[in-house]
Amino acid sequence: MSLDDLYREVILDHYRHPRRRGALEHPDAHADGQNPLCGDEIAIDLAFDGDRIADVRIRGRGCSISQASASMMAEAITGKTIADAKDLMHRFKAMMDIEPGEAGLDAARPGAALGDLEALQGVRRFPVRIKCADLPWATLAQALEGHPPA
Amino acid sequence: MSLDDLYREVILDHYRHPRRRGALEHPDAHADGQNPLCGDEIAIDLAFDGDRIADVRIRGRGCSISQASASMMAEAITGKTIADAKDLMHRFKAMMDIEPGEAGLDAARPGAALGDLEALQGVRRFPVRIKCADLPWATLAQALEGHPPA
Amino acid sequence: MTDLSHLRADFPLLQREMNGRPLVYLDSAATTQKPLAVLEAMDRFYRRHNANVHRGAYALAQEATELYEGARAKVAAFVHAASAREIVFTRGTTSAINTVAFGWGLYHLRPGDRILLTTMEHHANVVPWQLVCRHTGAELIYLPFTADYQIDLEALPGLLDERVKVVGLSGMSNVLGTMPPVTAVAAAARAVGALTVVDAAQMTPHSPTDVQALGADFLAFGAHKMLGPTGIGALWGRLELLESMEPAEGGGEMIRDVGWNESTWADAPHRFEAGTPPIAEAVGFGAAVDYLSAVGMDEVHRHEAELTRYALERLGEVPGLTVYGPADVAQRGGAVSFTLADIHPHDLATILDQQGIAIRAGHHCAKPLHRLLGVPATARASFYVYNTREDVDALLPALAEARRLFGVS
Amino acid sequence: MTDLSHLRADFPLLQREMNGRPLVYLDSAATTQKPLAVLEAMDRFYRRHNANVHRGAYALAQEATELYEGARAKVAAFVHAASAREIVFTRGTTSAINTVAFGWGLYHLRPGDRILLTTMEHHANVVPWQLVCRHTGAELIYLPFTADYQIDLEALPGLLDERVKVVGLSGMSNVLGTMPPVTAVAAAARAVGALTVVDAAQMTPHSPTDVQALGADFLAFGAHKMLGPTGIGALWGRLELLESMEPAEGGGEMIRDVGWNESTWADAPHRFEAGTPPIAEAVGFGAAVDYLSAVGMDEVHRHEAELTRYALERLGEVPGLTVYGPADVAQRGGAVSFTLADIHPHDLATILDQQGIAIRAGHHCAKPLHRLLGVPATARASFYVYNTREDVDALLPALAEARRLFGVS
Ligand SMILES: Cc1ncc(COP(=O)(O)O)c(C=O)c1O
Ligand SMILES: Cc1ncc(COP(=O)(O)O)c(C=O)c1O
Repeated sequence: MSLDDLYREVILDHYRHPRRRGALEHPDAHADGQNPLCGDEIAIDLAFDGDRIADVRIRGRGCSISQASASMMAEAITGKTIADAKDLMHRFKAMMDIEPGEAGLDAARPGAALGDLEALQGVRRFPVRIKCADLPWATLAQALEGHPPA
Repeated sequence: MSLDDLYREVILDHYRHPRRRGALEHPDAHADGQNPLCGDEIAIDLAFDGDRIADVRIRGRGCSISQASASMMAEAITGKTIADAKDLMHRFKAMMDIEPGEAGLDAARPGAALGDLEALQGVRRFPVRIKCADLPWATLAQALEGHPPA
Repeated sequence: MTDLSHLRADFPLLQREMNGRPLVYLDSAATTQKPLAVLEAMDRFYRRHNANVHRGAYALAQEATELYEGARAKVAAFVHAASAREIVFTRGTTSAINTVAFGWGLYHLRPGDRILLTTMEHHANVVPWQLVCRHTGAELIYLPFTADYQIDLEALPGLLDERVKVVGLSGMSNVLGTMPPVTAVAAAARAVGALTVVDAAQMTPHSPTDVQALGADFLAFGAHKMLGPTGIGALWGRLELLESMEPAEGGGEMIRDVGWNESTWADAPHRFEAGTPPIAEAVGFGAAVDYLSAVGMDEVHRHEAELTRYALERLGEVPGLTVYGPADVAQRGGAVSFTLADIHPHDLATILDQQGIAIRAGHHCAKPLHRLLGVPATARASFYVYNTREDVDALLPALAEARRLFGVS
Repeated sequence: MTDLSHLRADFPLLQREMNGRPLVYLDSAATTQKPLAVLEAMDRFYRRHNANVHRGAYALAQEATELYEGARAKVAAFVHAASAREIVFTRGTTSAINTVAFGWGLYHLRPGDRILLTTMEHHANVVPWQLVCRHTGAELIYLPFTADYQIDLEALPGLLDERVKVVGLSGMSNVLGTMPPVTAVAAAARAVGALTVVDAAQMTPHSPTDVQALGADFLAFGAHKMLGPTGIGALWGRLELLESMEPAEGGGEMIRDVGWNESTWADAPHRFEAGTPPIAEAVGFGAAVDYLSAVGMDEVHRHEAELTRYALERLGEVPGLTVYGPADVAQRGGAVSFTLADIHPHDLATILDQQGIAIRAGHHCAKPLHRLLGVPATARASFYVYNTREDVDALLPALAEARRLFGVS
């Protein structure tokens, strides 16, 4: 029974106690994401300090997977450079089979520290739910568009 | 082979030499009929003398069945009272299985003189074509609507 | 209790396993499964009688035309239309409502006019009207519902006046199960000169429909929610209304004559059926109403009412479970929406799916309604002729497992 | 000569007798017959995978969604679309053109703007534009054709200027068989800033379609004329155009968010697919393009060209017979329209039907064109992959019988 793999303790913890929840008064970047088919919503505020993501705030509603993924993502990218955050995004998408690439974790890469996000690997066995896990990341990609400015 | 029954000499004769063709300058009644599915067209002009159909003129384009039926109808109703023409219409429709009723001809009825129109009986074996035979009659019914005035 | 379980053998898909369990299909409000009689009717059409309709002077085309128009007559009889000419075949319920919105609304609505909808409408009965409002300057107003999920008839007189030209309401809510008193609303609408458009997507499949008795002006429904194929639905309309309407789409078959700059239209219903229609689908739709008629729509309704009563009872046993919809089975149909503690409906659906149970989770194309309910999503179990008490029973351990996984006490 | 006669065994309907004779089906321009692979794909869908798409969090719905979106990818690849997102599933060709007319035309056309069509268009590519002109004040102008039934490229520069916003033309005329140089016309249209809408109902079924090479902006085609089911067609459009367009219909599945008075739209292609789509039909459409791809579209085209050449030769032997359409097989497809002396096409069709031969008679949904041809109707024989030289040969004695019956010497 793989449901226990899907609903790991850490996922339910992030779902029930989402990290970095709220809004920034003057965000440097913002994006709204939505999965129109299930109605899940994510809003991301970012504050930059040079090329570094200094602060992250998340709002949203949805299933345990999308909300836990958002919470974990917020934790993981806070303090990272934009480049490292993008790197992490690709690592995550590779792990989830959303993008081609190595799913394994190469500790030498700066964006490799998936941390709690590894708990989302169980979602891969539930293809319908992969979009849920990806929603915060797709929203982040939107927020980071044009950052750093070319 | 029933095609010889369908394309009887008299039908082809009416098709090639349509009777009472043309227009009336001041018709007392007029109607345009069309079968939008095959494109056949009939236009009927009527002149009344009291309750009698004094003159009939027909224009139209279409298959041998619709055009022959129109020509035969024009001959058959000329000089008849409106009531007799309507009677004839019902006799015709009954013969063609378009309306319920006796298909046979009862010589005692004033509208019974189908004459050449009997030749159209062969059409009954070709259900797709019954509408063709009926088109002039449906148009006539339109032209006679409100005649005699109630 | 009515027993229709012998029907299950007619539905090949219900013999399937899902995730190692026998499939328990509880999503018929989204789409129903199809009996063999429907599949065979369509297959036979393609193997023996396929041709384009209305166009050919050859026997095969005549056969196809008779089957197509015969299906129209069957659907007309099923809803007690005055004649087959009152049935327009459309792509589905959504398309049928759009046909009214764009064929009637676009040409008759003006700034200051109002369209009255209920707050429990499916997007299919909201968005077409929003589009038409944008084009015409008319505005939408909404009839609320009461604490027991019934449309608020006391609020009706205050909203329904001469400014209202169209009243749109669902014969049964696909979320709440509510079956509003359509006849009373249609009569009130008529009294102020408004047309009533009934979204019968969830009504016609589940109980006898008599358009004469309803007193409405338009009724939209679809085949795939009543054992028929995808790709086809029907708009019933009063003939004189249909004859006065403009087509929403242009093309072949719907014309009387085509000039370079203008055209004239064929009579109803063909005026509204531009291009080659869904022919095999019509044949399948006809077979579906034959199947339902053979079961008997009263029987269908009784069966579902009993199942719904049982489901509400059993779900009532689950701690933390909230049902959204009327408690009184006499006033509701068999779509049962619920939430369970703080478990998101999507998670519930995944957990139930692992037990072979198919339920739906989400906003069910009724986002405005969910905003009123104060939840972004609900889980929904819905029933049809082939469902049994055992299907309902299967929900219980699965919901218990959800509670365990989420640590809900 | 290419020999595809082995394919006939795949088409159950072709084994039929008609009026005591083996059926000779020569009306594929109206609709084609279906191979077993297509019927089985749809039947299997209903028996194994049927569920509503995009909506369910359960495995069955996921299977249905993958089959539906997989069919979209197949159709996209078949016409060389840049991505599957450029394919909108519609009810058919007619619906696809209406989607452009009402989703683009209604919002962008103004008084003074022009739409340029050819005089050989099917009603499907005329009437939607007439409706949109009525709403917007734009006007229609027409590109004539030459004595050898080719569109008049010399007249094009005089008609195509900055006032023209849309150029609509058929990739192949369903009456004349003419295949105009779409690439050249689309380039000329682009040069003045006009969009090109290709009615490919008779093009995509009969030769390889490469929307990249064509350079047009929209392409409309339907499944039922290319071995697929009724009830479904496709609109290909450049993604940036689709993304800038408004939906022609409102409902579920096509929204991003629905408020009380306004809504926002989903991305293309779902924005244009309001309500439950024709799901099983999409699966059948996918199976049809698989079948055609396996035969090879070059092979399909070569086979039809050879058959058309042979048919034109044999029909040339019949005294009193007039063919309407280009004589040069390199510039035409396999729809051959003709008249025979003063025998009305409807009568011809009846006479041929008695010999088991199905041809079409009438205006073929091209009344303006027939007005130009000076005949109210024509008879039409049209070919597809399953037709053989023997089918053409069968025409000859039947036409002789028609001459005998009508006493044509
Ligand atoms: C050239 C052309 N365009 C459009 C159509 C319309 O196709 P449909 O009736 O499948 O919508 C047809 C088929 O009749 C056609 O031949
Ligand atoms: C109440 C209601 N109205 C309309 C619809 C739309 O039906 P369809 O998607 O078949 O067009 C549905 C089904 O989803 C429904 O439940």
